[in-house]
Amino acid sequence: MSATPQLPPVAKLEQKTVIDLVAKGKRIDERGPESYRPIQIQVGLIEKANGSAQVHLGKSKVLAGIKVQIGTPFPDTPDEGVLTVNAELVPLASPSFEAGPPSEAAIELSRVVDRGIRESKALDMKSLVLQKGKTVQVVYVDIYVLDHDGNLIDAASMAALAALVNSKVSKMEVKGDEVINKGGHHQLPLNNYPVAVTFAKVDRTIIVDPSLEEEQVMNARLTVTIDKNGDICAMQKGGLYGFTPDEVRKAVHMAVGKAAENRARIMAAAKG
Amino acid sequence: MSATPQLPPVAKLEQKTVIDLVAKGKRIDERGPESYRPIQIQVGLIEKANGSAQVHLGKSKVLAGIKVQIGTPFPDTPDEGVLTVNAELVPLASPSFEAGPPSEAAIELSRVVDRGIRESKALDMKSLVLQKGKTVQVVYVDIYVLDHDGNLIDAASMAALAALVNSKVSKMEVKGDEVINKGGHHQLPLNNYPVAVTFAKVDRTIIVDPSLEEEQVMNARLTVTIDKNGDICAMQKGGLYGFTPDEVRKAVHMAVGKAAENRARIMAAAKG
Amino acid sequence: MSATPQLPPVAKLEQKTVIDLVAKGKRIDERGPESYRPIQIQVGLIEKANGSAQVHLGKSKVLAGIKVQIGTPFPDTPDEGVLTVNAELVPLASPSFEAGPPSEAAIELSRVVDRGIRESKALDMKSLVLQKGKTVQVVYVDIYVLDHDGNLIDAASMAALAALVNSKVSKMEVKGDEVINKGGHHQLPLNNYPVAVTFAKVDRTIIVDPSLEEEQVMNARLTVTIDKNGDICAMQKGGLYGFTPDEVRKAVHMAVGKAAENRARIMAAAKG
Amino acid sequence: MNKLPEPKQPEKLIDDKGLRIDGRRLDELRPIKLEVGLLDKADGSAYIEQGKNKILVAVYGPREAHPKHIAMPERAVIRCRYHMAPFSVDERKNPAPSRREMELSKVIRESLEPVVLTDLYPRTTIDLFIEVLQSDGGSRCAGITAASLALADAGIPMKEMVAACAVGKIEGKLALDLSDAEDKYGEADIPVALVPNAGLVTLLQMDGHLTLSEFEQGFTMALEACKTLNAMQREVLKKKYATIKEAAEEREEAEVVA
Amino acid sequence: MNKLPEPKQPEKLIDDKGLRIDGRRLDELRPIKLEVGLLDKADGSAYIEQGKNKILVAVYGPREAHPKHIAMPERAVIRCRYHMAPFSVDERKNPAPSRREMELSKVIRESLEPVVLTDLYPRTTIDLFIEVLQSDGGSRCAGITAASLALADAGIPMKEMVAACAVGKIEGKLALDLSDAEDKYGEADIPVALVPNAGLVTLLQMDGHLTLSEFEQGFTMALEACKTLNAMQREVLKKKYATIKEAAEEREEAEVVA
Amino acid sequence: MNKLPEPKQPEKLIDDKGLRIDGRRLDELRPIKLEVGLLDKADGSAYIEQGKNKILVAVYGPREAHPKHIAMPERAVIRCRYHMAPFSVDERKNPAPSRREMELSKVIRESLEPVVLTDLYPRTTIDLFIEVLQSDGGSRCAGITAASLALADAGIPMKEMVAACAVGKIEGKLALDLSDAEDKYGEADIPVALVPNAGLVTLLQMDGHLTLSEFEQGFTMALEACKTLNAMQREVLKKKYATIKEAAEEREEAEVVA
Repeated sequence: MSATPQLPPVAKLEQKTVIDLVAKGKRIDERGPESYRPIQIQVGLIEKANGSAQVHLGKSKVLAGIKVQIGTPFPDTPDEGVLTVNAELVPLASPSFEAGPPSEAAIELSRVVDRGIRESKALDMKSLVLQKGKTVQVVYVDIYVLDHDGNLIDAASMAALAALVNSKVSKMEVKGDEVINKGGHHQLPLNNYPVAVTFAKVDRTIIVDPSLEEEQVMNARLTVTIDKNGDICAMQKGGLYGFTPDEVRKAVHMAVGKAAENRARIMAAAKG
Repeated sequence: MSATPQLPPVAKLEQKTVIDLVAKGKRIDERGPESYRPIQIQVGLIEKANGSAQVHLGKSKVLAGIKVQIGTPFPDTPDEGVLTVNAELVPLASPSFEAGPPSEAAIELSRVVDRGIRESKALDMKSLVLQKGKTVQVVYVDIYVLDHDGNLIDAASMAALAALVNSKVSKMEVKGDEVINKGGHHQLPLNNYPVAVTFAKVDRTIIVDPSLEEEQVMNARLTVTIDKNGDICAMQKGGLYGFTPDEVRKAVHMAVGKAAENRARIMAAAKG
Repeated sequence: MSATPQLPPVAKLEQKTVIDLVAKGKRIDERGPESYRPIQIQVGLIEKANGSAQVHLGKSKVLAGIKVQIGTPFPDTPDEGVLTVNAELVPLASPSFEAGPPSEAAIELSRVVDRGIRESKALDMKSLVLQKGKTVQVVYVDIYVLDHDGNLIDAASMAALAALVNSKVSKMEVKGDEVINKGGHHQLPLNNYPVAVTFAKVDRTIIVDPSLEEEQVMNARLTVTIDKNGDICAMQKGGLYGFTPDEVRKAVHMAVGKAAENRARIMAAAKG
Repeated sequence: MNKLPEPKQPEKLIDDKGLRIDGRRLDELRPIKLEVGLLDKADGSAYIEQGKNKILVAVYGPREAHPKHIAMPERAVIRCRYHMAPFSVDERKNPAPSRREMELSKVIRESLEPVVLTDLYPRTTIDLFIEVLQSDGGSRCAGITAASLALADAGIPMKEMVAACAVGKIEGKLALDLSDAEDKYGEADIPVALVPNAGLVTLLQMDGHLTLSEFEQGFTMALEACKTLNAMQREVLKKKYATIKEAAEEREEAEVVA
Repeated sequence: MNKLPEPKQPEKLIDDKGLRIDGRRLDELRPIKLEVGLLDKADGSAYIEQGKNKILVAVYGPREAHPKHIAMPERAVIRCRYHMAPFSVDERKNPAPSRREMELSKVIRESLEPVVLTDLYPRTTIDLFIEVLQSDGGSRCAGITAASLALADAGIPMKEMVAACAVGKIEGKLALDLSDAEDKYGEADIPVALVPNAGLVTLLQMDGHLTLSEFEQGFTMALEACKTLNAMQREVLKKKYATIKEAAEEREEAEVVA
Repeated sequence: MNKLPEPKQPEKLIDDKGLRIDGRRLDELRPIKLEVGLLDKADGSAYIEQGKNKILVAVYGPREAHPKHIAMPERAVIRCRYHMAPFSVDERKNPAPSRREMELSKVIRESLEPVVLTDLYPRTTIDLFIEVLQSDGGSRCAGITAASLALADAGIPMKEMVAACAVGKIEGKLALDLSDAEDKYGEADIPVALVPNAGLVTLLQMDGHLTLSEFEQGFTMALEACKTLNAMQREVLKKKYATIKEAAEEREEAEVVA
């Protein structure tokens, strides 16, 4: 069951400061309403993964790792590989995270990142088939949150994309009953590069890339995931209140530019 | 672990009223001790199921749905299909039901309905085999309790039987490695029509079809499942106290007639 | 998460008595520091198991049962059978055990026993293969604690070994797609006979085979598992404090003799 | 081999006359049936049929929070469970909650939170149980529409009711209220919930592919449909209270006669 | 292919002399061994062998309810776990509780509730752990018979002890106390528990096929067998107290001598 | 067929010059990198690279025990979770905790309990989260080494820091600090944790085959390595405090100037 979340007690005064600043077009960390925090992207940190990337979004830190395994296709898509996106909100990252099965926040995070990749057709699913209906590559995208200072969706979405771009997989084929290495490596075949851009509504103002302090006072959250053509491939509204239709429209338009900027950062970092 | 259940606090006065009435051969809803509440049976409500039926037993409402899937037989019965009966006591149906894995009440309910079907050999298990030892039809009978006003066993048993009678399954066969439709439909092959009849002992009186108010004051409960020949195929005693041997004998004899009446209702409704 | 355990409140006075006695080179049950409690071993009690043994170590009672089933090998060891050791701390055995999934104590117990068997290469894993990469025997060693009066590791280790020695398995082979009995039985092929010896440090004294009362006041615990050649095959330190290097060395040396004594007892009992 | 033979993909989702596989126009809602107050034990209940969707919603509460530590001192906690019956979909669904059901429970709860006057009932819970008996695309939206009615039926004070509807893209065209097959073989789906008078969008998700102008157009279609649905919701409640009033008047008359 | 070769089905369950595969007559119980007080840590314990069934029962309590919210202000809560060891059956049983074990835990608890004087120990629990070390048909009944003894051994006040026994139908004939093979290849099984002096049936289940007159006859056989088992139970307790008394007298004598 | 082609077993673990596959001598530690204070939200944190191990540790606490019943009236409860990221090993690891992770969480906690002054913080918990981002043999020891630093970084009062290192046997020879491949194809592994000044061994496990004299020799090697690691730990803290002091002095100077 999903229940109204119990937010950590934030000092009322601090809360008011955050809101008042936003109302004046300012922010507590001195950014403008439409600015991201500093973004750092590092790829290839996890040598045992088929791809990996760490994103620092301000003080938020997210690590994504790709593992490619061998498995069977789903019965209704015998000519496609399998993509699994999983997010772990490990208790190392925040006093509000608990050990145990994925919380609804972790599930929402993984599903929003998953939709971005899947719906933009970023990963060429057909190329993952080794033997139709029988043997396919299973691509695991595991998102590991290491420090939670807000806007995990954008950090995770960037880390996942950078890790995919960073990927290196042995060339394989099926011989008889076995999967064997053909020799050589290739990148996972990517056709698109989706980037999530998240907005928060604080008081009556729309800001981009909310920090944790801002998330704790926001009315609602809207993520718009934009593909390489500037089209929308996923959206997700969250939070206890709503947006006016015009706020939605404004956010969607703003997302296109922000996504392009962040995509450029990812590509630069991932290709080294 | 099974623990003495915590019953909801029923006002002592109300409790006494229910008991006193039964002691006088009357009941709080003006039925006689040997009368069922009004029974309504509707079949075919769930088009996506292979069979479905909704039973209103007084204010109790139970929906049963049949799904036929393809699977493998159990290793020790390679020449039989698989029957799985599952009951969900969803929290929508009662303030006393909770979300989560099946409670012991849900497990008992499903197992008593299962035993009636299985032990009366109602479903022809051998006819479900598509390829001996390899491919069989798996028949899921899912019981969904929608409103709990007592005597769920009888309501569920009737709903399950009506849904089986209502069933419509594509004709299938195995060709090479695949299951294909041969075209056409058939009813699941039924050889028997078991009906559960439940008695409660309130004070020292045996009544049939206890309502929730009666269940909350009953000493014990006895279900007798009767097959189409008037023979017994399953029994289950429940509750914190017991029955005298003579009370058991009386209930068993009474069950035969009640089962026949309810079976006639089911067949009429299911065949439409 | 592993948490500092909440020990049952042992009367301070009683605690002091246990410690004072050990400090004087004595023990509450009148043993010497280097003596085991009386050991009784009975094999073959569970006819339905492929092997079984019950060990009484003082008032501690542990039952081990072997089941041999058919399964598939792990992909990375296609030419080996499978060994699974599992320990259940059922709530029947102690007021401190709870029903539910295995506690960390149960997991540690099973893993220490497992390591003794596996690392000493006691069980000939290759001989369990019926068809390389496809069909192997899976040996389950299930440890059932019936009465917990301390030092479960040694009792479980002895019971597991005695049950393996007591084992009797049908001779099998694979014909076509089926496993069939060739007729006759054999013992599981054993190449080694590991025995665990556990020490506790109470105050500053090392004692062997701690009883429950001693475990409740001990600083730390050290298990040394010795193989038939007097070599070490497994070790495990437990408890909230530590050992000096010299205490460790002393325990390791003492373990060799104790293991030999207990191994002789097991072999005598198991071979009958 | 653990699957039934699949139903075939329809050859076309839109025919030459611009009609969809179920005969609807692109901007047409499926037939909708709304009922309230069907369940005996729940404090409030509602039922919706929208196309082949059949969804039952129960509300329990405001009631004492259990376990106690989930209570909030200054407001009621809203809890929501979106759950699918095993027989509600083509392939039997395991009754344990899936990740999808957990996500939908969250976004549905969030779509309703803004209208419920939770501060009237501190330390309590208001529990919403949405049982999808049959699913046919758009079940989260239909669930929200019905849940608002169930809350009203339970007498939970609300600012107004929330209505929800999805718009999608099939064969390159925007289409209202996608059915299962349209969702499966279509190109995009945007579920939207609207609080009509406040003009607040409280559910908004999307998956697939949409240009900005397609989104703009589709979003507007969805908002209009939400308003239509909201009118239906109000109609149902009006009818209910009329019935109650009638019954009361008849009772009064009867008393006068007596 | 994940199964051992199956043991063969016996050709006949009843031979020409009317004897069963283990040589018993139709109305004969299997050999029974009862012991009490074997466990050190439990407050009470008992052990039963009935045929190849080997079942150990421990009782803990009355003890403080934990967690507290399960306590009842006016009576003790009885908790019961029927559990099978992984090696107790032909094919290894997963140690996690199965649906069957959960149902049996419930009906066993309900069979014992009526005799325990729970109102003497409000706010406590009395916990019963039934561990089936080897199972051979009729383990729920043997478990009840042993559990009553364990309760007595723990000094829990009871009105009297409950005894249980099953009767079944094999090859068309009623037979007492079915073994595993008889249960598997037979036609019906009726486990019954009786509170002998009160004349109360507190466990009654049945599966298979029985005419009414077969039921009537079998039910009576089972009730009689319960009475026989109850006499055995009482004998065991008598012997236990005799031993205790003897030991006490010896001690007294020794003291006098000293 | 659900596995990738396996990496090949190295032909030799020790070459003709007595060097190991990564070029180390038998008594040589892998390159080690230690950092503290990298995480923003944690009360203390540390990071270790030891060979290809990459391990991040966070400490939260002392903080209020939650749920309350786990609190102890006379001391802080230490809780510890050793957990591996799914991508940390060759074959993807399911994120649910394995039995191995549960055992390691216990022995790591027990290795640190003796040095923490838990009696200063009754009724609280001190929580240690060890996340193995990449695993390369010896991760439990590296985790302990880093955890001590994270506790220091969190300002938790300790008697001293614990350091840990494993020694193993490969191709019949004792070798310090086994890598993954050496552990897999070697003959024994002995993880050891030492409280250096107190001279207390607080972690000691072993699996494989060792004669008594091999154990004696290897154990001594491991203890020496723990002392080396402890010096590194102290160095890192010294550097941290130097940096803090410098920053403070600069601030002071700046203030003087201003």
